[in-house]
Amino acid sequence: MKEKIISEMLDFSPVSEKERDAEQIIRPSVRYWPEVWKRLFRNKLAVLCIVIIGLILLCAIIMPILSPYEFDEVSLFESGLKPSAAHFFGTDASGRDLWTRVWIGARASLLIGFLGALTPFIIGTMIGAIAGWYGGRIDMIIMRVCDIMLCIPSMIYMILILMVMGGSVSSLVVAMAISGWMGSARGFRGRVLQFKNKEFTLAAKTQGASAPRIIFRHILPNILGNIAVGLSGAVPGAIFMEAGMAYIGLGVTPPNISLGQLSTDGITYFMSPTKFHLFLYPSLVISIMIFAFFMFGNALRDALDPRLRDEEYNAKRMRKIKRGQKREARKLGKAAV
Amino acid sequence: GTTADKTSNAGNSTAADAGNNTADSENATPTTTESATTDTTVTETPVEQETLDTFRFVATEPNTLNMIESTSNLDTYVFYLTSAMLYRSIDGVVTPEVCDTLTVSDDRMTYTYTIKEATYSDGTKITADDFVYYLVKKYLTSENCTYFVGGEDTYNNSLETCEGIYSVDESTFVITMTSPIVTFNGQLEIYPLQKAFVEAKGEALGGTPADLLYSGPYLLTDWVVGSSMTFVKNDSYINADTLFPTQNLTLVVSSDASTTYSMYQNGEVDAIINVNKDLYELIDQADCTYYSADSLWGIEYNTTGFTYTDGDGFVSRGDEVSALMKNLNFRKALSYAINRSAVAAVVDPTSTVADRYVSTSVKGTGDAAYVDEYTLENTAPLEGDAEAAVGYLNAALAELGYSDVSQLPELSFLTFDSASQSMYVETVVSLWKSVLGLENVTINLQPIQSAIMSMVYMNYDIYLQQLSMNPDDMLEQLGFWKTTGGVSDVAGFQASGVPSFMASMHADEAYDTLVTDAYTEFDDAARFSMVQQAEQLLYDSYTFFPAMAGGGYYATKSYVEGYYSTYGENGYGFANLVVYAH
Amino acid sequence: MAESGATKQEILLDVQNVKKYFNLGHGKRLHAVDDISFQIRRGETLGLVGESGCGKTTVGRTLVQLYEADGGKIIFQGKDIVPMTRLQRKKEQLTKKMQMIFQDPYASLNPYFTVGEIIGEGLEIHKIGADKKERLEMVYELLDRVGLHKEHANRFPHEFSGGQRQRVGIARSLALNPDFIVCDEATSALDVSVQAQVINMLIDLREKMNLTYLVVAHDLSVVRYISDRVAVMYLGQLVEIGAVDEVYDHPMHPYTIGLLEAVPVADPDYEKDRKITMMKGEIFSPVNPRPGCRFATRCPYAAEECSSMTPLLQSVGGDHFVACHHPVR
Amino acid sequence: MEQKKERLIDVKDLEVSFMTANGEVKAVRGIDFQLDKGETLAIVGESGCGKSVTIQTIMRLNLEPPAVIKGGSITYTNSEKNIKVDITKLNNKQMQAYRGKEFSMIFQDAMTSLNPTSKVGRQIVEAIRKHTALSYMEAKKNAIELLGKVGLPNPEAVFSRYPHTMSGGQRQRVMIALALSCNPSILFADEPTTALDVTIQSQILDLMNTIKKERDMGIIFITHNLGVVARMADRVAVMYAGQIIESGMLREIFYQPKHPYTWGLLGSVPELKKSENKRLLSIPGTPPDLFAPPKGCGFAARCPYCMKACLDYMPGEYSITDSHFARCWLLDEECSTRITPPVGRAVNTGDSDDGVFKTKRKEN
Amino acid sequence: MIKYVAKRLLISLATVWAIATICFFLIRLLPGNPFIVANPLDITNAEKMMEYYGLNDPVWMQYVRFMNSLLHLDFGYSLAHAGRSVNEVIAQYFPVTAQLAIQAMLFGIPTGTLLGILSAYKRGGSVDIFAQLMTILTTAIPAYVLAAILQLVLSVKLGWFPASGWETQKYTILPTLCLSLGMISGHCRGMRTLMLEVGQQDYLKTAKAKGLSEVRIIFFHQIRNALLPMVTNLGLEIAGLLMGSFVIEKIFSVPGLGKYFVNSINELDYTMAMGLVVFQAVVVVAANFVVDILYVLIDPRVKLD
Ligand SMILES: Nc1ncnc2c1ncn2[C@@H]1O[C@H](COP(=O)(O)OP(=O)(O)OP(=O)(O)O)[C@@H](O)[C@H]1O
Ligand SMILES: Nc1ncnc2c1ncn2[C@@H]1O[C@H](COP(=O)(O)OP(=O)(O)OP(=O)(O)O)[C@@H](O)[C@H]1O
Ligand SMILES: [Mg+2]
Ligand SMILES: [Mg+2]
Repeated sequence: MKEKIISEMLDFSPVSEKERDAEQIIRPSVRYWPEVWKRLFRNKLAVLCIVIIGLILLCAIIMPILSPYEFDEVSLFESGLKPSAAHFFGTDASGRDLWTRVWIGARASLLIGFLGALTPFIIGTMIGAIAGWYGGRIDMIIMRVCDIMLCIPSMIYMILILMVMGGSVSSLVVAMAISGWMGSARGFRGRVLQFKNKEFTLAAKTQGASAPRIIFRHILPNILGNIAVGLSGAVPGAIFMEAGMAYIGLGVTPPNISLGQLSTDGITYFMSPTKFHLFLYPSLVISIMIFAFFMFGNALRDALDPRLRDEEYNAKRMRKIKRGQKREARKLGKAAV
Repeated sequence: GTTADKTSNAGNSTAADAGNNTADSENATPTTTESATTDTTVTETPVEQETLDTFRFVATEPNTLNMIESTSNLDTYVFYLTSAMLYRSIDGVVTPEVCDTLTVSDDRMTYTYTIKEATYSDGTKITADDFVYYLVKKYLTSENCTYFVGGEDTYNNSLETCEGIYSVDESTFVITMTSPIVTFNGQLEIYPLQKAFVEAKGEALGGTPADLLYSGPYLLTDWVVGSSMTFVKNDSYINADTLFPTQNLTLVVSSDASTTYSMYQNGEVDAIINVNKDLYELIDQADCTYYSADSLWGIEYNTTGFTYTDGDGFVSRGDEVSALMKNLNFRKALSYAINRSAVAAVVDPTSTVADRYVSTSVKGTGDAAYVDEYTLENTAPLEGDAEAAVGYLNAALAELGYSDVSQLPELSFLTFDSASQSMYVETVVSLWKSVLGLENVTINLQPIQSAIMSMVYMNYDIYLQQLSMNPDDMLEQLGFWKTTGGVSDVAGFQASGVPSFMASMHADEAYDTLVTDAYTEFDDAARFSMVQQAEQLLYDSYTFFPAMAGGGYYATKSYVEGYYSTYGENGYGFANLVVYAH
Repeated sequence: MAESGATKQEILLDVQNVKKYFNLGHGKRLHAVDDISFQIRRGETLGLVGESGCGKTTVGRTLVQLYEADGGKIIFQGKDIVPMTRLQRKKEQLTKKMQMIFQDPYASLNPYFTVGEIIGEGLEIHKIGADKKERLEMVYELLDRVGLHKEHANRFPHEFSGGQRQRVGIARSLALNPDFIVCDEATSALDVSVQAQVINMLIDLREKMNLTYLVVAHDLSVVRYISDRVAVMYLGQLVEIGAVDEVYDHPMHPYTIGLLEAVPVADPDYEKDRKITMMKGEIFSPVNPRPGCRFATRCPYAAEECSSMTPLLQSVGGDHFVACHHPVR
Repeated sequence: MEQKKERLIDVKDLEVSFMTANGEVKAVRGIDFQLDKGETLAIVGESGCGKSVTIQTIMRLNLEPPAVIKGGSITYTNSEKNIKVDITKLNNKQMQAYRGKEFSMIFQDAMTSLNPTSKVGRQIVEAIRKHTALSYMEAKKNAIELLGKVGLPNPEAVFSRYPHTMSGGQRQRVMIALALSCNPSILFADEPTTALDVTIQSQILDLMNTIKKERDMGIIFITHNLGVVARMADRVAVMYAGQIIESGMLREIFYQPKHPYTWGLLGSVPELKKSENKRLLSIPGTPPDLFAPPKGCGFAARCPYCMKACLDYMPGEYSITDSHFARCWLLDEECSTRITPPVGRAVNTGDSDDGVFKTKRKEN
Repeated sequence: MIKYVAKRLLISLATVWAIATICFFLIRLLPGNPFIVANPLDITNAEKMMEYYGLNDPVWMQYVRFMNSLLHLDFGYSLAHAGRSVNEVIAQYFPVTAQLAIQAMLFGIPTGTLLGILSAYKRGGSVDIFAQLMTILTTAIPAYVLAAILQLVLSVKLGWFPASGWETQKYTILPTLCLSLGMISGHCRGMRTLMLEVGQQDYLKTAKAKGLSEVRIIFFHQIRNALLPMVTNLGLEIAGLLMGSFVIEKIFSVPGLGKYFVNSINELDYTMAMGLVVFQAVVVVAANFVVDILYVLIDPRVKLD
């Protein structure tokens, strides 16, 4: 730019409009979600979490099939074995192979995690959408019901449903749905309200779009990010909830097993010199699982926020500059010596 | 303190006689020799050694301190501490406490008590009326009322008085029975209960320490439910200076094994009443003492072919299931398939395998236990017998016309949702699967109330039953299987509308006669042989298959002496308890 | 523009005593639009000016049925649309005939839709065009009409500049081939140079597609430039309405005068010599208003009857109406 | 020109960039301007051309990072207080003494610029006490006085009101009071009236003019509205794509604009007073992406008079008068293209040639 | 203001009534008979008790009775534990729960908030990383495992605190710590997000333009505004805490209401469960009520309506 401009270089002939397109967009087209994925996959921790979740999923699916043991197969004379080549995680008091049980349990926990997060969310979303969109009396009634149900301890729903339906994955999911829809209903209602009077919603209305179309085609994509983050937080929440219920004695009923159940059963061996593995492995797997989901949620939130990326970039840049300065200083110091 | 026992023992020869006749055999718990050794250690200990005035122990807290409403054994341990009794059993030795004399008529139907001067902690006198009041309130239940003269009338009309239980004067009262009963020796756990106090408290009775009147060795000063109970020595207690030397007791509640362990390890507590299987391997074995098995686990098969539904009353369970469960060979197949000793060891290392319906701590005619003196025949091997089991199964299949186990109808195995119960059931179901190839058994875990409800209404095919065994009364548990109250026939059941506990599985007139007659048979050998016959009948029917005796351990620190566990899983007792400085 | 011609033309929209109240709860009602009447002839552009919050947007939105009117009649092409049910309106295809251009070019385009999807949405909803491909062709044509390229159809709104976005908004409103368009501050969020682009485009389109506009704006010069007639609103009521030049050159209502005086003019010499009278005083609350002229609190000429009697629109000659007890001559 | 006033701000070749993960946004690309005491400089230009960044750089309000001052200097002089500093060299701590005291700022949206949970009076007192040693009561007295001065009725009551209870105009007055609280020598106003109604805008502009005269401050005024410029400014700088493409006295810019962008800008304003409607001049297209600014003239792609040279080389500054310069190749003496500007009017500035003015290239 | 408070109060009362009603019917739906205990010899006794307590009456009659007792604020006596009055239980054990909750809050909320502020202030710094790590650990490890670890380390190995029980102040430390860990991470995360959100606001730029120091901006402008939304969540949080954490109470043998509550439902102790539910409802509603009022008082933007 600072080069000297000499007259010979200048060509004062006019340029036609075609040659200089004023309306063109130079930057390549960016789609939101691909961009988010790209950002997500650039985050090493997120990738690690995805790998962990994938591994756990894979293990839960195939490990029980590959294992030579049935998860509920009692072997009275192999009681409480320590981990070995035959039993990777050892055996429990009845001689059942813990490795198989952990992965069978992980199946249940993952199922509870996903369904238990998704079901209340879907129900809540529907109800919240109705409340937010129609407003007025309907909204008031729904919100009041929400308030009231929020004040009732979820333990009551849980115990009630588990007692009536028996402890199984499906009853846990139902219980979670009944005790958990209020949160997402409130959240979604707020979002619908926020977007209801946005100009693009009104524009869609003037185009003749129906309420469901506006809610699900226009509003939903706008909050998909929040939803994704919320859901990725709700999955470990549901897994945890199941573990908590198991601790109270309301988990899935035997012979079925969940990680939460295994881990709460194992807690009694926390200080046991011989059966520590019964505590260690289930708790470890459940912790890793929750850790992975949780971190994934965090990473997703970061990926959804493009500001963060700039910030990280700048932080990195500043660090580099500082390092450079230090190096310079060192060099100068050496030179001085 | 031991001399005091001896004197009070000697001073009441009548009572001791009456007691010893029966109690020698029935009143068990640790043997006399054991208690003798304890005594010697105490006397040998140098007196100079400093003692502490507080004993802290982990135990389960009672449900209520309301003596009348209480239904749980857990409650009685507190009553032992807070109430005086007519007779007190210290480490297995029964000695009179408030009782001065007990005269038993020759026909063993009239019991006359005179009582000593004793007071409640508030200074009021303990009178004969207080004992009468307690007996009427507590003992005249639908089960027991028939034993007392006029008892039925009192029970049915909810009266306050009973013809057969009355006081003569302030220090004398009389019990008259309708027939002599071998298990009643006049030394029951009878406490004084002051009517005025009970009525003043109303519903609040026994809710908090203030809602209780104390006459026993300790006052309950503080009860933080779910956390702790604090006892302080009661100075107005009749034997205040002799029997219970330790000043304070603290019962610590802990429902978490590792917490309990931490506390014990830290020295926060001096003893643990029930070292359950989770704690067993953690705690120094030297500290642990075994106490005999007093709960019986067994597998109950529903052979009635009926079930109760709310709308229709008792209806048939469905031909297939009912025919299957009625098939003796099938039940035998199921029973033989179980390696009971291994399962017991796996489910609870502190337990023992059981093959009888009577507690092993019941003594026989000689020094040996009853169960060793009077054995049963043709019992299933404790290790199970896979071959025999398969044989029985095939026989059953042939009888019922099935060609393969997989064709059998779905059976449900009911129990309540405690960890051990469910583990037992899981293990057994898995064994059935591997030994018999039986895959159609589903586990039905329910909260305890619903489980019992389902059991009572016969909504099960197989049920894992846990019964507590009264070592003082071997007939009590045998009575469970008597066909009482016309409930053996379902028609009667339907007519009464009220289902009766455990009436379902066993209906055998010969058995009923044996058990009923044993109650009035005062000759030990004859009674034991009747009991043995009854047991054999019950066993052979394979309606209730004994499996495991939930015994246990208690742990005490080495510096504690005179503490022992009584029968029952969570009981506690003290014999001149001393805690040495450590 | 062609005022004289317009008078003879059919009345496209006849607004009679329309009211729109907002319930604020607790018995409070905000009279956002209170008894407004005007007519728009086919091919004509009516400008609606007034201060922020005076109810301009509410009028526009009520006309395109984003709000339900609380009273009065809106006669569109001879039919009163106020009492119609949703189904009837659907049958009348009112959404096709009446469209709206929104103020904020950023908020009015759904960021998750491509420009093609945004423009084509109405076509899709009303099932215009045989298939996707045909609709896409229509979208290309619309893009072309607003000076954008075919390639832009696959882009997302955030990739466009404000002016381009607003043109997308215009293309969307044109997609259904409407008769009547409400332009709600269509240019106020834009840069001056871009604003001119959009204004020019609106004018061209009006000519080409025989459109009728209601132009809502608070920029008086824009309104003057684009409209045939202008209506001045103050707190939910019309205070003056008439042909543009008439109203701008000979304003009669004190509020209109004040408004016109306050507008800064891009001419330093003019500004230097300009004398400005400031409007002072409290602004009247449109919540549960009392009768009387709503401008009375700020009016330099307010007399007694002004605060008790609501002035009605009265002709002050020809097409020029003023609602004032003491119009300034 | 009248008598030479004291120079407050001298910006030289200022370059500011934002470092983003997608690349560097060259928001300000080498600008020069000055501000004298008692003078109002208006900066106009398309949205995103760097107006706000420029003045926020002078106050060092941009977050650094992502903002980086890539080059140039900003010299602030105040002879009364004996200050002469290069602001770009100050750190945040040092800068705190200048903000509020020497420079203050009014933002566009007074609603979001005032702390919603703090009483407006407190917010003013806070500023006063930061820069003076006054006690709370004295500061409060000052604040109330100021609130009265900016035309808020009943200033005592206003003092303890919260921002949300006030109207937009009132809030903007509070902002002005806040900006004046420490008697700064320069006031930056970033579109202070854009969010307001014309009637309110008129009042605020009037107020600012009065205050300027009273205090003899320098004002830098950013706006889109050429009407407002005409009413407020002494000098005008027209910015485009991070550069000042034309700058001059008010009348020079309005009546003798030299840059095609300025022509477009002026030509696109619909006029309130004229009845005859001539078609508005508009500028087609969109401004360049500052991620990758063109190597030539930023305006070239949209310029109807675009020449080859415009696409290849950035035009230098061409001085038309002492105070007036523009960056356009059309002004080059070697350029033969002669264009009659579509806007402006001949005024007595010594330039007889209808705006078609040719001059020598400056070497830069 | 008075009108607002009165109206809130009325709504609160209605809410309590609605909760009590719903819970009454929900709890009655539970199958089983509360008087059957582990080893009953006589089911007729249980039946007799049902009769005695009127539990065989039509449900509406029981409901009327219940409502009547509710009006008299007398919840009666426990069915499962004779002699235990529900009111007394609440009076005795709620303070324990409250003490634990308050201690946990007093420790957890400021700590969490401070951590959140610090980690937002120096995003990516060491405090931030530590806070994030802690958040992750406390959320990923089940509470009962965490409690057991704390017990092992701080009690058995180091002997600093008693492992369990509720006697002197020393006993409260471990459960408090356990309970507050989750709170710390929750508040840390919430505060961090809010701080960053507020950090984007224009008025901080104004504050900076006034020449205020960074510390003052953060403390007087940023934190203050970030704290406000945190208050709204406080209602449910306090309420949740005040009902006690079953897990913590069980592990540390803390005699709190949480354990009581779970046990009462498990034992089908209708009167106890109902009493505790209604009490909880009152606590929740009251907490929300207080927070609502508080919010009006501290956030000038909230309009009374
Ligand atoms: N949905 C609504 N609920 C309640 N009040 C509303 C609603 N929409 C608008 N209002 C109120 O109605 C009045 C008129 O609003 P409107 O948006 O029509 O004004 P406007 O003239 O378009 O203003 P602007 O120039 O700011 O766009 C305002 O006081 C506004 O606060
Ligand atoms: N924090 C930032 N990060 C990246 N780019 C930024 C940042 N702030 C401003 N910019 C870019 O700097 C350029 C100039 O912005 P600036 O805010 O100065 O424009 P402006 O002239 O004030 O526009 P407007 O009239 O809309 O206020 C814009 O292209 C903008 O995208
Ligand atoms: Mg509007
Ligand atoms: Mg700006």
